[in-house]
Parts: sequence; C-alpha cells; structure tokens
Amino acid sequence: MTLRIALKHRFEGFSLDLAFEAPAGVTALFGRSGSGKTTVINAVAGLFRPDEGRIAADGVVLLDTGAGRCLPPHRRRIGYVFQDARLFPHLTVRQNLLFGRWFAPAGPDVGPGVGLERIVALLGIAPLLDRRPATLSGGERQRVAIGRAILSNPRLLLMDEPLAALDEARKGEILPYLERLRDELGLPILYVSHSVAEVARLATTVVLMEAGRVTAIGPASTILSDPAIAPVMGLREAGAMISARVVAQEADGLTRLDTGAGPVWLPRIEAAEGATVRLRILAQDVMLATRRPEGISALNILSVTVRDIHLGEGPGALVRLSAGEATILARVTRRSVDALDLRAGRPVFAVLKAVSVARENVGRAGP
Amino acid sequence: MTLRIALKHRFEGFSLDLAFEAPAGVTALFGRSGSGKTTVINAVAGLFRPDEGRIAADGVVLLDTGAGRCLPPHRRRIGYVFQDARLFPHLTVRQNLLFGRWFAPAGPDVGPGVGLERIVALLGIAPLLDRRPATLSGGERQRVAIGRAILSNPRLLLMDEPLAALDEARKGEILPYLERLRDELGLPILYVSHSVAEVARLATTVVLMEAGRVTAIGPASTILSDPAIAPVMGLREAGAMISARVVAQEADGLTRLDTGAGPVWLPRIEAAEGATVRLRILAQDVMLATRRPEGISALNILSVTVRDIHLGEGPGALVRLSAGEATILARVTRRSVDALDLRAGRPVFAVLKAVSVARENVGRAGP
Amino acid sequence: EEVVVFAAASMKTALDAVAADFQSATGHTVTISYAGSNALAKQIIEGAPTDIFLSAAVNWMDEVEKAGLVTEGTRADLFGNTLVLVAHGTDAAPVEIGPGLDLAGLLGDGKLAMAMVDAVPAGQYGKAALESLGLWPSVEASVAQSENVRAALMLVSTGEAPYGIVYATDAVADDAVTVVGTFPDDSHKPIVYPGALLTGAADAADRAFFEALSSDAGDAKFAAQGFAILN
Amino acid sequence: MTDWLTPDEWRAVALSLRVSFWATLVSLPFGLLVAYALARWNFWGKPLLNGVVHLPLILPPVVTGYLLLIIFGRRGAVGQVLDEWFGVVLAFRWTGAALAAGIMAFPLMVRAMRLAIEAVDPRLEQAAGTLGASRPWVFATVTLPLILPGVIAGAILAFAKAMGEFGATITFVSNIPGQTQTLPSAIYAFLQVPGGEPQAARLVAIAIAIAMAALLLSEWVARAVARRISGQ
Amino acid sequence: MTDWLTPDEWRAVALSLRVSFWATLVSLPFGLLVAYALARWNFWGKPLLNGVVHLPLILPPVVTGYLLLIIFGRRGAVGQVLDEWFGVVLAFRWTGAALAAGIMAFPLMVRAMRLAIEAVDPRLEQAAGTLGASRPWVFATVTLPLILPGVIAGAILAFAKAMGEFGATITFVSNIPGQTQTLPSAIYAFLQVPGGEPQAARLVAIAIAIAMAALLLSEWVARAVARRISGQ
Ligand SMILES: Nc1ncnc2c1ncn2[C@@H]1O[C@H](COP(=O)(O)OP(=O)(O)OP(=O)(O)O)[C@@H](O)[C@H]1O
Ligand SMILES: Nc1ncnc2c1ncn2[C@@H]1O[C@H](COP(=O)(O)OP(=O)(O)OP(=O)(O)O)[C@@H](O)[C@H]1O
Ligand SMILES: [Mg+2]
Ligand SMILES: [Mg+2]
Repeated sequence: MTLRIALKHRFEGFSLDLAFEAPAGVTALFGRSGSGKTTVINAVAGLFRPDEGRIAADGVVLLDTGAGRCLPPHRRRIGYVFQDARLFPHLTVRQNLLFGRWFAPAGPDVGPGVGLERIVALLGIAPLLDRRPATLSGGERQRVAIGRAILSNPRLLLMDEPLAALDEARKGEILPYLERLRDELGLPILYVSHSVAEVARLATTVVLMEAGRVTAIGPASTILSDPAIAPVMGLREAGAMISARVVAQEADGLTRLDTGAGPVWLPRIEAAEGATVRLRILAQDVMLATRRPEGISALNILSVTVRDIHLGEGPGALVRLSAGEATILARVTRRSVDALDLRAGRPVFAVLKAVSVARENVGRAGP
Repeated sequence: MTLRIALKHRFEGFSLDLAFEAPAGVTALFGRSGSGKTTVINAVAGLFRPDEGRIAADGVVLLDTGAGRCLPPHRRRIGYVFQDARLFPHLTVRQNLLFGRWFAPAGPDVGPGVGLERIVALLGIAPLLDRRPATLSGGERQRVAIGRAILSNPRLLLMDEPLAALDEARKGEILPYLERLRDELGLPILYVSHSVAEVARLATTVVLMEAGRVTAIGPASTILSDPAIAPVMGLREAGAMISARVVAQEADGLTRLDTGAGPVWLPRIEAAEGATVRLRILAQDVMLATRRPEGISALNILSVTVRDIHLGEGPGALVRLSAGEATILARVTRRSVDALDLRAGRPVFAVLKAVSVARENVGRAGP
Repeated sequence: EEVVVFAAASMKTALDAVAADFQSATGHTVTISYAGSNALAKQIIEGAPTDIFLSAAVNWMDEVEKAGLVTEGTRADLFGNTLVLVAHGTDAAPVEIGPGLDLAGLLGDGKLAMAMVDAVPAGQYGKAALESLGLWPSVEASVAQSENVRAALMLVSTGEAPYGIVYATDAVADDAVTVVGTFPDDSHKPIVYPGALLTGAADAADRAFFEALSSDAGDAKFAAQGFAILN
Repeated sequence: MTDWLTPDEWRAVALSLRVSFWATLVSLPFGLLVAYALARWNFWGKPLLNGVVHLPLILPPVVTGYLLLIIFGRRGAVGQVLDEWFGVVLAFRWTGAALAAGIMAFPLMVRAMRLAIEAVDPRLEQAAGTLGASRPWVFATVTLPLILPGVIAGAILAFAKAMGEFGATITFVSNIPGQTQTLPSAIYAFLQVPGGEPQAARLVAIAIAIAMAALLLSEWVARAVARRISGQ
Repeated sequence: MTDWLTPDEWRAVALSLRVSFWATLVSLPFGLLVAYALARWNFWGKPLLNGVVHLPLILPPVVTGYLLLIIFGRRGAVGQVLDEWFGVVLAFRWTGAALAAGIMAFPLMVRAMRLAIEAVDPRLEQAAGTLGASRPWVFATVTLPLILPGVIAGAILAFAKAMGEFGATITFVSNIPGQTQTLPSAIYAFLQVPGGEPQAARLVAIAIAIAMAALLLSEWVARAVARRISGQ
C-alpha cells in the first residue's frame, strides 16, 4: 500500500506545508517536538481537516479538499495509537481491547496472532484485563492502547510515540512483533518516534520533518547513513544500515554473517541460515586501523576503503567507508584522521565488536 | 536533604512494600512498567495515601500513618512533573508557568536562572506563552509542565518520565539544566525514567524497583557498574562510572582528562581545568587487547587488570577491570575471552574511542 | 394615606375601576393584591399588613373572623353572583335548568367543565346545585374540575368541553360561549362576596374606601361586571 | 396505610407515579437528542430551539397549560391530527397529564444532559471513530455511557418536577379523579378549604417520601456508574 | 412602549427583574457551596441535604409558598427572629418574593453546578495542590474557572425559573402591586377576569423577551468561556 499525503494548513504561529509518499512498510516521521508529526498523523486518521490537502491510500482517496471529499474516520479503517492513550474510562481493559472488533469487517482473525490472547500475552497485560483504565500505570495504559489499535484489524496503523513510556525490556518484546506485523501481515505503519534506534529498526522509509515541512525523505538505510543528516538525529545515533546474509549459527552462541565486506560474528540472531537481515552499525561503534589489529577482543575486522570524510563542527569526523557494495560510517576524532592519515581511497580496517551491534539494531529485512 | 521513605500498600493484584533512603542529589527510580514508581512518587507528593507508611524529608515528617500525620500536598512544597502533563486548560502557558509563583513563599528568584525568562528560553516555549494547552503538541505540553514545576520554587522535585516525549536535541538542552538545579541549587530530585542514559547522567543514587519492592539501591556509579544488575537495565546500557580530572583543553577540540589509569581524550567537555567530572563508559564501548594496539583510531588506551569475568546466559561476558582506583566494565564475547585467554589478574589494555563517550554520558560530578 | 386591599381575583375589573375613582377623588392610594381567597386569608392570618379583605368565599372570611382580625361590625355581604350553564359557540340553544334537564345527554361523551367541586367555591355551588336538582349522579363522571372558575370557562371557550358551569360574571365578556341557562337561586346556597375592614386598618382612608365599595358609584361598577348588589 | 388514605387519594398517588414515570421515560430520548444538538451541533435556529426548550420554565404554568390546551386539545392543531390520524387523545386523559408534566420538566432534563455531554472529552469520541465506530455507534458506546450520570440526574430532576407539577397539568387536563387527579391536584384541593391543611400535609408527606426514594435510588445508581468509570 | 404598559405593569416588569436578579445572585454562593458539598464531600446527612434541596421541585409550589409563609412570615419562627434581631422583613416585601423565587430555583441551580463540578478532573486539582495551592485556592483558581459554564448554566436556569415563578411567590408574599406583584402574578391576575387575556398575552410576550435575552447572553458568555478552555 502506498500512502500519498499532501497537506497545507496555517495555525497561528505554525504552518504546515508538505507532500510526501509513503511506500509499503513502516514510514517513520522523525522531527523535533512541535514539528508537526502528530498533526500529519491526525490528518491521515481524519481527526484533523487541513485547509488544503489530499490523502490517498492506494486507490482510495481519504481526503481531497479540492474535490470536497473527506472520508469520516470510522470509514478509513485506520488504527491509531495516540500519544495520550485515550482509553475508554468506562470500559474494562478487555472491552477496550475488543472495542474495534465490534466494528471491524467480519472475518476470521487474520495473520500471525492478531488474536486477543496473543496480543495480551505479548503486551503483558493479562492481569489487567478486568481492570478499568483509571488506575493503570502510564506504561500499562500505552500497552492497552497499542493492543486496541492492532485488534481493530486496520489496513493502516498510525503510531504516535507508542513505546515512549515503556521500559527497554518491554520495548524489546514489542518491537519484533511490530516487525512481524510489517512483514507478515504487510500492515503499513506510520510511526512517530524520537528514538533513532526504534526508527532504524522498524522503518522502511524515513521522513524528516522540521517546522511543518519535510526536509528529507528516503529509504531508512539511505537517510540514516547520510552523514549530512546525522547531526539532525544526534551524532551518537549516526550509523549505517547494511544487509547481511546469515551463514551459520555457531556453537558458542554467535551467528556468522556475510556482509559482502567480510565475515561478521554477532550474538545469536533468530533467523534461519540463508536469511537476510539488516544490521545497523553505529558510526561510533566502528574503529579504524591502518594495520590489522591482533590480540584484540573485537571479532569483526573488515577491509574497507575510505570513501569520504565529513568534518563536523566539533573535534569529530564522520568517515564514510565502502565495504563491498555497502556503506559503513565511522565516527573518529580529527586527531585520528590526521594521525592515521585517512583520506579518500585509502584502504583501512574497520574494527567492530560483536556485542556492539545491539539486539535492537538487528532487524528483519523489511519488504 | 535526605528523604526517608517507607511504604506498605495493597492494591488488588499489586502490593507495594518498600523502604529506602534517598540522600541529597538526584535519586532515580528505575523499574519496569507497572513496578510502582509513580505510586511511590505520588505518596511523596501527598496524592496517594498508603495503608501504612512514613515519609520524612530531612526533619520534616510528610506522612506518618502510625502517628496519623499527613501533610496536605500544598504544604509539602514539592514540585511534580506528572507523567501526563496535567496543564490547566483554562490558563495560558504563561499563567500555567506562573501558577506556583502565586503560592510560593515570598523572596527573590533563587539560584541560577529560576526566573521565567530563563526557563522559557531553556525549554523553547517562548512562542507558546500566550497559547492555551489544548492545542500544544505532546512535547510542548511536557516542557511547560517541567517549567511549571521548577518555577513553583519547590524544595524537592518529583519528575515522572519528564523527557520521554522529547527529542534528543531538546533532551540534550534540558539535561544540563537539571544538573545545574541539582548542583548549584542543591535541589533534590526524585526522577523516574526508562532511559539508562538519563539516569546515568543525572542520578546520584539509583533505586531499582520490581513489582512494588526495592531490589537494589546504591550510588549510581556502583549500581550502574554492577555486572549482576546490568541485565535488568539492558545489557546495552551496562557500563561503569568513573571520575576524572580535567587536565587540559587542547587545540583540536579535545579535552584531556586524567582517570587514574592513564590519560583519556574526549571531545570538548565544558569544565574548567582541574574540575572533576563523571564519565560513564559503556561496557560495550570498551575493547580489550593483550598487546597495545597501534595504528588505530582509538585515542584512549588504558592499562588495566582483569578483576573478574561474569559469563551471562548468551554468548557475551562482562569483564570487570581495575583501572587504578576505578572500575571499568567491558562487554566482550566468550569467544574473545577464550581467544585472549582473559582471566582474573591478567593485565590487559582497554581501548576506548574518544567519541564513544557520548556527550550525554559526561555529567558534572554530583554532590 | 395608603389603603391595602386583599381581594379575590375575580373582582379585579370592577374593583380596579372603583379604586381608580377613589384615588382621583381623594388622593389616597389604593393598593390591591389579587389572589385566591384562601391564599389571601392565610396571609392575613399570618400577619399580612392589610386593611380590607374582600373574599369570594364565605368560609375563608369566617376563618379570618375566627382569628379575630375582623373589625367588629364591619363584615358585610357586599355582592352576589349567579351560577350559569354555558355552552361552547355562539349559537347554542337555551335549555331549561331543572330536575328534568338531560344534562348527561347534552354532554354526550364531552366533559362538563367546573371549578374543583370540593375546594373552589364555584365548584362547590355548582355541585350543590346539580345535587339538589338530582342531576349530579348522571354527570359526576363527566365533570372536568379546573383550578378555578376561569380555567373552567377557558375549557368551554376553546371547545374542549361543550358545557361548563361558571359565574354569570365570568360569562359576560367571553364571545366564544353562550349562556344557555341560569341555575335557580334555591338550588344552592346564596353566592355572596363578603368584605370586612380588618383590625389593622387604622385610618379614615381605609374606612372611606370600604364605604366607597357600597356607594352607588361603586355598586354601578360591580353591577356592570354582572355582580348582584346585596344590601 | 389504607386507613389513612381514601381510595381517591390512593388513585391520585398511583396516577402521579404513572404520569411522572411515563413523562420521564418518554421525554428521555427527546431530551437526549435536544441536549446533544444544543451541545454539539451548530445549526440555524439553535438559539430558537434553546429558547423554546426553556419556555416552560419562564412562563407561568397556567400559560403553558393554556398553550398546551390550544395546541394539543381536541380542537388544537396538533391535537386534532393526533386524534384523527393516530387515535391518540390527550385532553382529559392521564396521557395529557404526562405530556404537561413532561413538557414542564423538559428544560431541566435537557440542561442536565447538555452539561454532561459538554463535559465529555471529544478526543475519546475521536478515538472510537478511528476504531471504526460511526457517529451513532460512538454515541451509543462511548458518549452515552460517559454521560450516564448526567442522564440519570436529568431524569430524576424531570421525575421530581413531574411529581410536583400542578399548574400546567390542571389547566390542560383538568382534575378528574382517577384520570387526571394527581397528587399535587389533591393537595391543592385540600389547601383550598379551611382546615384542610392536615389532610394536605398527609399527601405532602407521601409525595416527599416517593420523591426521596426516587432521589436516593438515582444517587445510588449514579454513584455506581461514576465509580465504575473512576475504576475503584 | 410606555403606551402599551400601565405603570403597574411597568412596575411588575421592573420588580420581576429585580427579584430574579437578586434571587439568582444571592443563591449563587449557597448553590455553589451545596453543589460542591454534594459532589465532593462525604458527610452524614448528605442524602438529607440532597433531599431538602430537591423539595421545592417535588412539592406543589403552593405548598412551598405556604411553608415559607409559616416559617418566614411575620409570625413565623424564622421570620420573627429575622425581624427582631436583624430588622429584616421578608413577608409581603420584594425580598420575600426573591426568597421564594430563589428557593424554587435552588434545585435547578445546584444540579447544574453539581454536574459541572463532578466533571472536573480531580487530577488537575491535585496538580494545583502540588504547586502550593490550598483547598480554597484550588477551588478559586482551578475548579471555579473550569466549572464556569456550569455555573452560568445554573444561574440562567435559576434566573429563568425565578422569572416564571408564581405559585410559591403569590402564596408567600401575595400579589401587591409595586411590592410583590411580579410579572407572573400580574399575568395571573389578568387571567382571572373576563377579557383580561389580551393584557395577559402582552405580559407573556414581555416575559418571553426578557428571558430569551438573558438566555442568549448566558449562552454567549458560556461559549466564550468554553472556547477559551478548548484553546481555539
Ligand atoms: N490549533 C492549533 N493552533 C495553533 N497551533 C497549533 C494548533 N494545533 C497544533 N499547533 C501547533 O502545531 C505544531 C505542531 O504540533 P504537533 O502536535 O503536530 O507536533 P509534534 O511534531 O507531534 O510534536 P511532539 O513531538 O511534541 O508531539 C505545534 O507547535 C503546535 O503548538
Ligand atoms: N487503584 C489501583 N488499583 C489496583 N491497582 C493499581 C491501582 N493503582 C495502581 N495500580 C497498579 O499498581 C502498579 C504500579 O503502578 P504505577 O503507576 O506506580 O507503575 P509505574 O511503575 O509508574 O509504571 P509505568 O512505568 O508504566 O508508569 C500497576 O500495575 C498498576 O496497575
Ligand atoms: Mg506529537
Ligand atoms: Mg508511572
């Protein structure tokens, strides 16, 4: 499903003017607080009617102010996880979860575990089923809201910072599930998050927003490895995405992958041999060496070539490296650039610890 | 100020039973969603009255169910940033910010920039001052709530996931300010967050909670470098805190520090020469080598000794290293443990990239 | 000087006229409070600052007298009234009111509008008259009782009820109803409007106005409204 | 009990209950509709509707009763239509008493419901919309349950008012024992005759008892509903 | 205008306005207090208070007026005390009419305010508490502004009711032109005499016009307040 969005609206002190196209998969809206992410999402859901705009999902026109067309929210079949959970206070958690079911088009539960039990178990809200929302904790509320939206069997999911109130462990459980929704159900998701890690893991497409405008849009791997964009996301989160093929699951718990630039060992990745996964390698996790280091704990040493060097404002530099087909980013100090005499075309070794690719930075390859 | 908290309460399906003491500085409550953090904070604020409990701030008894004493919230002078912002819908942003002023004890603005203009500039909410909360974005709302609590001139600040809805850039602006509140005003803060980075940066004391109980408590440096506790926080966030003295600000934008285990260069730290700062060094950012590596981009190579090795469940291991007085953690694969023949007492080199200590992991040394 | 009069509401038109003349002749002010006789009597008993009470019912004047609030020797039956049967419309045929009247037949499945037969004087008189004529049992079930006689008239006037029993004074001004018969005087107790000077009345103006009510000019105003002039 | 109430009085009590019950029940959906319209819709003539709804409050009851008579009486514009087309006669029937009571109570009912509707967070209704609920369904599954305390308050106000209504009722449908003689009419009758106060007091006591029982019941229900929502 | 209203009628209009205005204004704080107590406090006798507040709605107005006469009349228990100790006389004065109107309107006012108070999110009040506001201050700075639409609704209901109040007023303070003759009493008097209907109709038109004006004004104010809160 492709979602085409074009919006123009003026608030006092803030104006929105953007157009973009979200292909299938997860499209992440990324931008600072107040940049207009929720407003865009609300327009897609039909909760906000812009001065001018056109929104179409595949063939279906959801909104066309020019033609005076505006599908009401309940006819859009769009699941929405709100920034504020918005649970129904008069219904129990179970009734909240099943609310959308009453209205969803008939038919059996589709796809992998969109059933109530599965979702309840996944979200860890089984003990809450008979409670009412008033006394739930912040994170519990948000989890119920996620479940409610998914269970309404939508054809498009809008998620506005769904995991912000959750702890790392819970996030780690929910993220793979969202990946499965994306991949196995092919459920398109418009996803707002301030966490680059989440975006990197889930997003197929990234839309960068600033003050109501789109400043960059593209496949997640391109946007997230673009050194020019890195400062927007925070330098610490700069990194590149590469695809790798699972070669073997080894006995000591490591998985061997082939990246095209040499073998890489990572802690066990749950994927069949031969499967393709995407790895996000943070620029700051990559060390460069002019000689192949020895007697060192890092397992992964790739031969790469320096493509270009971006000097930032501070003492750091982002070095773009060609690793076979793929691109890797490395963040080093200017002092090291000088000391190692790094320049475009020079072959070097990229050193990467096995453990530094965090579990959350390994995602299934999107569609 | 020391805060002594002892609480016992039974909800249906959840019981709270804990006692701890929060010394001066920032005390972080850390635990999974639903573990009782908000409940504890509510009790301190006087919004929740437990079955049994005693809460005292320095000499002042805020609550003592045994003695039937319960100071009403407005007499406690406690600023509270709620998990849901709770702005007053009928007041403008400016009036919301100044609300506490009407009731705060008279006196000049205390401390560094507790004045309205300062806070407004810091939080980036100047354009919103005459708006009403209804149309603010999620992050804008939360920022106003932070300002409102600080401006009420409290003697204790409670913050329940105050930065969860904010982008990295904004977080990066607010965190140093909270540090200043902590250090210069000596304002004690009880802080709930799911972000270990935030906790590591701000917290003097960390209280780990699980299912209504305290499972660990101690100085942030101890708790965060305890390999036994690391899994609770997420292995990726495991790391040690060390103190370092600023030795020199060098010309290429790096700061030279003395850690006791050798010199360390980091991107410019805004601190005077001679000042002490705390660094959080993530275990996964530390590489180990048996020989001093050469021709490598990493600037910081410390001679350390292996103290002990914690093998986890997976393919990884946490290696505790003695670096002079301090302790450093390194996360490596078991395969490397074997390959490098790491064992207690063995002297090795710890390799640390200058850029890998992220700005947010450098904090001012707390009190 | 101010004269305060509590008077039954049905006297309003005539009494206002008398008061207007009195005021222009003497320069005294006359303030008249019109309400139901029962309410006025209770208020007088509860200490209302009143000089003259004009009641539409004997029993409420009795109550005031019992309470010792009537100036001795001033109570008098001032006016009288007659009870008539009215029909809706301008062309209703007159009937002979007597024991032989087939009132139930006239009504058909319509209602006979009356004031409340146990509580309001007009209703009480009407019920007594029908009983003495032997008509009550046949029409009892068809009686629609109104809050007061004016409301009963309104039912006939709008055609909701084909017939009604009201005072002659009420029927005069209504073009939508026809008086089809008058109840014989002996079919019910005499309908009288007693008036009295109350003990609170101190000055000459009060007495003068009370007397003006019985003067020829006063009588003429009441007669014009259809009241019978007693004594 | 039977000793100290005459059969007519018993009938008045029973009739008052019947009239008030039906007046409340039948006006409930209309009240809800009007309250919703006034709270949420913008339409031409809204101030007019608002004014008309409040009329029974402003006008002396007798006037309301008179207007009802003119409109809904046998010869009234609406009354004739109702009679000829549907065979519904209101004049001099308890149904007319219920109509009068319902109309007098209508502004109270509408106000209570309107306040409740205005207090509902529209964002919850939006959320229901995104979950596939159409407007009517949103109303039935979200709005209505949330305003239930207000609806109950409106209903009990209407019931109480209907129990006490007298002026418009007696003007419109008169006072026919067993058909339209409600408790207030009976009380009124006793107050019209000297010495009737004790009897009136008896009936007043009964009226109070009934209304208090209804009030307590409604409070209890409203509290139960509110407690469910607050989750305690 | 002056042509088609007699001086007495003018006085009735002016008096009705005065009576309704003061009845509303004076009962406002009491209404607010009672509404707050019923909405938020738990105390012994709460059902009783609730019942008493509703009484004027349940009882036929004549009964309420009669009770007022007995209690607040010159010879009444309270009336005597008020007279002797404070020199306040209510009986047969416009102040008494205001009392009657205020009492009759009280249940409507309280209900509206109570619903509004119950709709206020207590978490906002808690937030105000943590910012140092004591209970009364929380009420003044948070609760009251938030319930303002409800307070306005309550006040306008009370005003409208007071404008239309008749039964209790005429029973309690009679129908003395210039002193206690309100618009509804004047209408009543005209309806009691043959040929008085046109005059009554004129007064009814005036009553409607006044009440509509008040209603429109209140709606406008309430909307402005609500708009501020919703931030548009
Ligand atoms: N009705 C309105 N009137 C004026 N300004 C508005 C209105 N609605 C939204 N805004 C402004 O539009 C901007 C975008 O709001 P939006 O909620 O889309 O931001 P966001 O990107 O979701 O931010 P956050 O990450 O903080 O949630 C904000 O600055 C907000 O204040
Ligand atoms: N009144 C209540 N009745 C029953 N359970 C309650 C009540 N109030 C809170 N709880 C439960 O107590 C637990 C702790 O809640 P609390 O809000 O303190 O969690 P938390 O640690 O703040 O979680 P989060 O990170 O999700 O905000 C939750 O499981 C919650 O459901
Ligand atoms: Mg947002
Ligand atoms: Mg919480």
